[in-house]
Amino acid sequence: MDFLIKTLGAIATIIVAFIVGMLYMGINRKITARVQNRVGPPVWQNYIDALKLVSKKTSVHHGVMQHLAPAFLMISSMGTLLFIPILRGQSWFPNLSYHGDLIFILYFMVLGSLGMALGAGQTGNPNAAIGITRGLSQMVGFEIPWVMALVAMMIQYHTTSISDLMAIQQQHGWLMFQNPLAFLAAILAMLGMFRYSPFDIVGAPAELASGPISEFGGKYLGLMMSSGSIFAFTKLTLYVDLFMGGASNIVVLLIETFTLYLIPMLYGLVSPRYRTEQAIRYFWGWPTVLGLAALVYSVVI
Amino acid sequence: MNIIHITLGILLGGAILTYFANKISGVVRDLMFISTIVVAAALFFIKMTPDTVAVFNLGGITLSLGMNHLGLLFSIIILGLAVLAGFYSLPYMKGKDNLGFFYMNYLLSIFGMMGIVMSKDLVSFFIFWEIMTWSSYLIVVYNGNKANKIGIKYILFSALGAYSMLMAIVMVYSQLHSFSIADLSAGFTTMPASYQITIALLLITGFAVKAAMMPLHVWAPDAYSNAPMSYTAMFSGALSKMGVYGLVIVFVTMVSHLPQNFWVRETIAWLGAITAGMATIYAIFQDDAKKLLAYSSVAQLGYIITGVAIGTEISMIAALMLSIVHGMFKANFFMVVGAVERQAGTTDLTVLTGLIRKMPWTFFSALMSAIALAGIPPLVGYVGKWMLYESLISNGNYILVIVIFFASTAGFLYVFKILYSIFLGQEEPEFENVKEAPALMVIPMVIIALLLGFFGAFPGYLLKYIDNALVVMGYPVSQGKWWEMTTLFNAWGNKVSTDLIMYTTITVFVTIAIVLFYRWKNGRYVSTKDISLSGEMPKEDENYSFKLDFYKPFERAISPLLRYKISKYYNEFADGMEAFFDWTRRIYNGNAQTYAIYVITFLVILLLIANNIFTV
Amino acid sequence: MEEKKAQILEKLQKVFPEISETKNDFPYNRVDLRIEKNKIPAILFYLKDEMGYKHLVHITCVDWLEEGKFEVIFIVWSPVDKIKVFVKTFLDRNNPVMDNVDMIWRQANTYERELREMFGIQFEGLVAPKEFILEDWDDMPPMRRDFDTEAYARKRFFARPGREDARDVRQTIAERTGEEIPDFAKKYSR
Amino acid sequence: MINDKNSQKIVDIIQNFARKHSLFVLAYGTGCGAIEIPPTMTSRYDAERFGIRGAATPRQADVLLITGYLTTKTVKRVIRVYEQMQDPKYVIGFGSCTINGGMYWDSYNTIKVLDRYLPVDIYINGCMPRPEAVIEGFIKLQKKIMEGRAEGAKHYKENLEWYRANQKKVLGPTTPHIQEYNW
Repeated sequence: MDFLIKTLGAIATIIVAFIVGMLYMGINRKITARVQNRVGPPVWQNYIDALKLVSKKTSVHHGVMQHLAPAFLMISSMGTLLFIPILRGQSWFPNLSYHGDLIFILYFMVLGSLGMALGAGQTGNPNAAIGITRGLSQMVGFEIPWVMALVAMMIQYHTTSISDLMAIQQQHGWLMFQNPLAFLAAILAMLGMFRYSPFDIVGAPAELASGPISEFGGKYLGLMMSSGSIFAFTKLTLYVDLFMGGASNIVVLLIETFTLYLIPMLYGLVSPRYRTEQAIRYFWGWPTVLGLAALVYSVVI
Repeated sequence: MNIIHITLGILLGGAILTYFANKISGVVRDLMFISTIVVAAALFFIKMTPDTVAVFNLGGITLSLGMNHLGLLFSIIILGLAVLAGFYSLPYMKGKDNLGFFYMNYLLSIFGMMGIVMSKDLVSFFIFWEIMTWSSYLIVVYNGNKANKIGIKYILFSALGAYSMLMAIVMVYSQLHSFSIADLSAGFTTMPASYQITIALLLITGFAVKAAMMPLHVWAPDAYSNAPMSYTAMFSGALSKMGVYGLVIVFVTMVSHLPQNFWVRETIAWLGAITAGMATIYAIFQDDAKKLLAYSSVAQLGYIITGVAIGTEISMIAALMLSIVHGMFKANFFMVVGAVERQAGTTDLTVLTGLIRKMPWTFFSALMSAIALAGIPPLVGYVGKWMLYESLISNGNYILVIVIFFASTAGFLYVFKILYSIFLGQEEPEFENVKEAPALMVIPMVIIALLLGFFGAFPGYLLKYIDNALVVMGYPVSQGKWWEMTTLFNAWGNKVSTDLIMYTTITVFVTIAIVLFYRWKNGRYVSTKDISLSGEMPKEDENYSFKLDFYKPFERAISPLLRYKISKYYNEFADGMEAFFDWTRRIYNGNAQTYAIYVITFLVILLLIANNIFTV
Repeated sequence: MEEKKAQILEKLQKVFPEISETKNDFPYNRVDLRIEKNKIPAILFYLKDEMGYKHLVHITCVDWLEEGKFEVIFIVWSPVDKIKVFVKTFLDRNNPVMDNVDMIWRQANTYERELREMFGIQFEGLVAPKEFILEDWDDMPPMRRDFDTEAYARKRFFARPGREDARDVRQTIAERTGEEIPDFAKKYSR
Repeated sequence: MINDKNSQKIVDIIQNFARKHSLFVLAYGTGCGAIEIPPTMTSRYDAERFGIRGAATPRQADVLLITGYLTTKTVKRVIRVYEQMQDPKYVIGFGSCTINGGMYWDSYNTIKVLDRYLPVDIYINGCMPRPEAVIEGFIKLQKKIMEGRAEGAKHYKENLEWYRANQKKVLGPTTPHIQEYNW
């Protein structure tokens, strides 16, 4: 019985993440349109897109790795979601959040990228491989400030568990005020994580014909879109858990995640695209300095 | 006559017999070789108990051997890999010249390694160390003239290590009048402080050569990539671990007693981390699969060295865990590259392409090794890395953890590069007729790949042995404190449940795979030539796989770092030495009168010095 | 400007007495000269190396169908003089062969490929892929004036019914303006 | 089980609704029509409010937009791109050149009638059609999709020999670049 309830809870979590993530992407498109003085698509446009892609009558693949690439992607989006706490101090959606810690999640988030990279590599499309190499290079870039921010938090409160960090923030106040430098470094790293402008070098449609996904169509693309939206929600929830003390109910969670989501979105709206080495150097510049300062701050305090 | 005699006897006898069996026929030699390994390993694992002791008397020198849990841990790596790589070796080496010699050295190096982990005194340790070094040197130069220079580099560095080790042994004897390792660890604190630090540093130098620590790693990439791959699996997987074994002993018995102000731990830990970082960066830009993996080995050994040098309980667990796991996945990776070399004829990453449909099982094992190498859950590679991070963070090495993390993340780059270049990309007519490797080569690889998954869910089966080894070294029992069968704990009591991770991964993967296969009939396989590239279609002789300048943007981003390459300094040093010796040659100008002047000068100087010395 | 143009022609005529016809009374910076075809590489070399005409603007061709000749025109330009020199030569229409000049300017290769494909002029020693713009072309080179493009289009492509009354645009203009179209132009206008 | 026509119909309606409101357009920029696409997509006319958005590769696209005359050299690529698209897929012919050749009616290297080579769902006439006309064409296509009449791909599959023969006639007897269309 307990197992059944937990399974249902996990499925509910994933469904909520899917719905919310898709909605955020739709709002993103709408806001982008308004900024460009357009009417823009309705906010539910992404659901329609996903439904259409999944109901395509045919879809071709170039081999088993490409066929399974969405499954790999889903491991890191759904799996990570299950291992982080969604709401604080409630029996809702606890999932597996006591069975993994921050360092584990850091690595678990990468599995999907690797599977996706291999799937895209198998298509034989040179654009896909170029996009992958850009994406991996960029990942090396933004992981440095991101890890620095996380390590700063871990050593400030002597825990690597997300649930513990949330509980501690209940007593001491939000970490984004307790260690603002770490929060800034993490936010700058988040710009790279979301891959909006100016860091959309992976799928740059103008140069690479949408990069890694250029050979994915139909159900593959639909599943990858869904995975992307779940992953977006996962990352936002992780940020809320880490820096805003988690949310006590779903409405607060939505408000907080959306506020965070506005940052990469609005930054992207007014930015052109970096070259890859510029992006890497960007992350190894001020974000890394901020991360180092955060480390020093948390050691000193 | 106990199991130690028997194991070593079988290995040594088997080595000699294999050499002579080569004169009879190839089949006999192969049978002799593989039965030696299998029988030795089987007897060892069935009969060995951790407190067996044996004594050899060789013409006045007494060699005392024994087994403990630490040795047992390393013998598992050695013999386990030896069996798998041995079977792999048979089809891989088929048809090459001089195989009796190769197999003899192969067995001798196993013999040497087994001797090292069983040595209880420094003399036997040194003897077996030299046996291991020389047999591996002979295999490195096995591939012929091209390998000679590489072999010289290897043997020069090994000699450097051996001399410093020998010097340390002499110093130990001069102080303690005993070669025994037990006496050394007991009497180390009684030595003068200058002796302590010198001995420790000399021994660390000796072992760091084998463990390929920067700046002593220069031999490793060439030597690893030039030996036959069936041996490199052992070379990188097991033989380099002998350096780790030595470092573990040094750090546990000696460095922990040194005064804090020597910074030995910190220096070595930093050297290990820098090794990891720099070797990873070099690995990213290699265009040869063997070279790439060789640099990757150096990088992985860097993590292990860091873990050993930090020396807390959990970091030691992490280092030993990483040793075992690195032995598994790197041996597997070298076997994969060997299989590709045998079937496709090259290991050049710019030439190879699209082998996944030709060699699916090889790809499977390469994929599993890659995930383990990158330290991604749910495979076992991440258990060691997780513990290493936890130990570094809880121990206060914050900058170190960033460096290690950078190396680990940058590791994804070369992992993707090697997998993509060999197995993915567009198929090439040149590799049309490539077949899957023979079963004897595939089965060991798949076994290791499956083991990586199994231990990922149940790391306790490995940690149990590590725990026993740590207890021998004087650490408290770690089971229940740091780990349980399927759970890992860190210093602050946070945990990771490996089995749940594995189950979640499998559940999600299988669910989505079912969704994908449910609509299977609307999917269709198309060849890799059928790509959407502005409506253009590659012709038969055109291949659009992305090969050259693979990580050019990354290279541009880190170009300031790449300017410094250690081998450049060694080369400059070598050039300088050559010039120096060229100059000294002029002293011997062949004129008898000049020699006479030299002799007289020398005698005068000697007299002056002797006068001073003996009058004081 | 005018003196400069005259000087250029004078100088060239001194070196190349084979120059048969010159013209420099254009109101802008243009000088024309005509020379026999086997002197073309020599005069182009001379223009480039001695007189500073280092820029090849274009190589083009005029089909003089009635005379049975192709006229190949090389246009070169000097950044110092700011004058374009048109070097013209006639080829026999039945045997259009001349020397390759892409060792003087590498970009000549492209123009020569185009002329080869569109007019069928053969440049001796031209190393270039067979096809330039057309793929799998099996008819007469299409820019020759005796190539009937409408007939070819009717033969090769489907035509949607309803355009049978489509006429040559020049005919319409001629009717509107009362202009007379010569017979040869009618015949070969397409 | 309600595995009858009715239930099938409901699924169809849902799917058609999704297809109608989510058209990923692969604009094959031939001829002068390519310049009409940017104003259609961007602020002034904003085709995205109808769910029309650009796709970078044929694998992701639903609509192939042929924006003007097609030379024989291009038509080879267009056929290939069309066959790389995933079913269901639609073709929009754009401008009079695709309808009857337009001003290139006697050219030796442009095709005159697009629907002989590819199944065209909607023609938009004009030389060139303005963005309003383009959007009007898209809305017509959406109507057709909702009514289930936009079955160009099915038509192509059923009459493949006829299309192939036409294509071969214009591309020459050897057309090595065309893959077999066998799904």
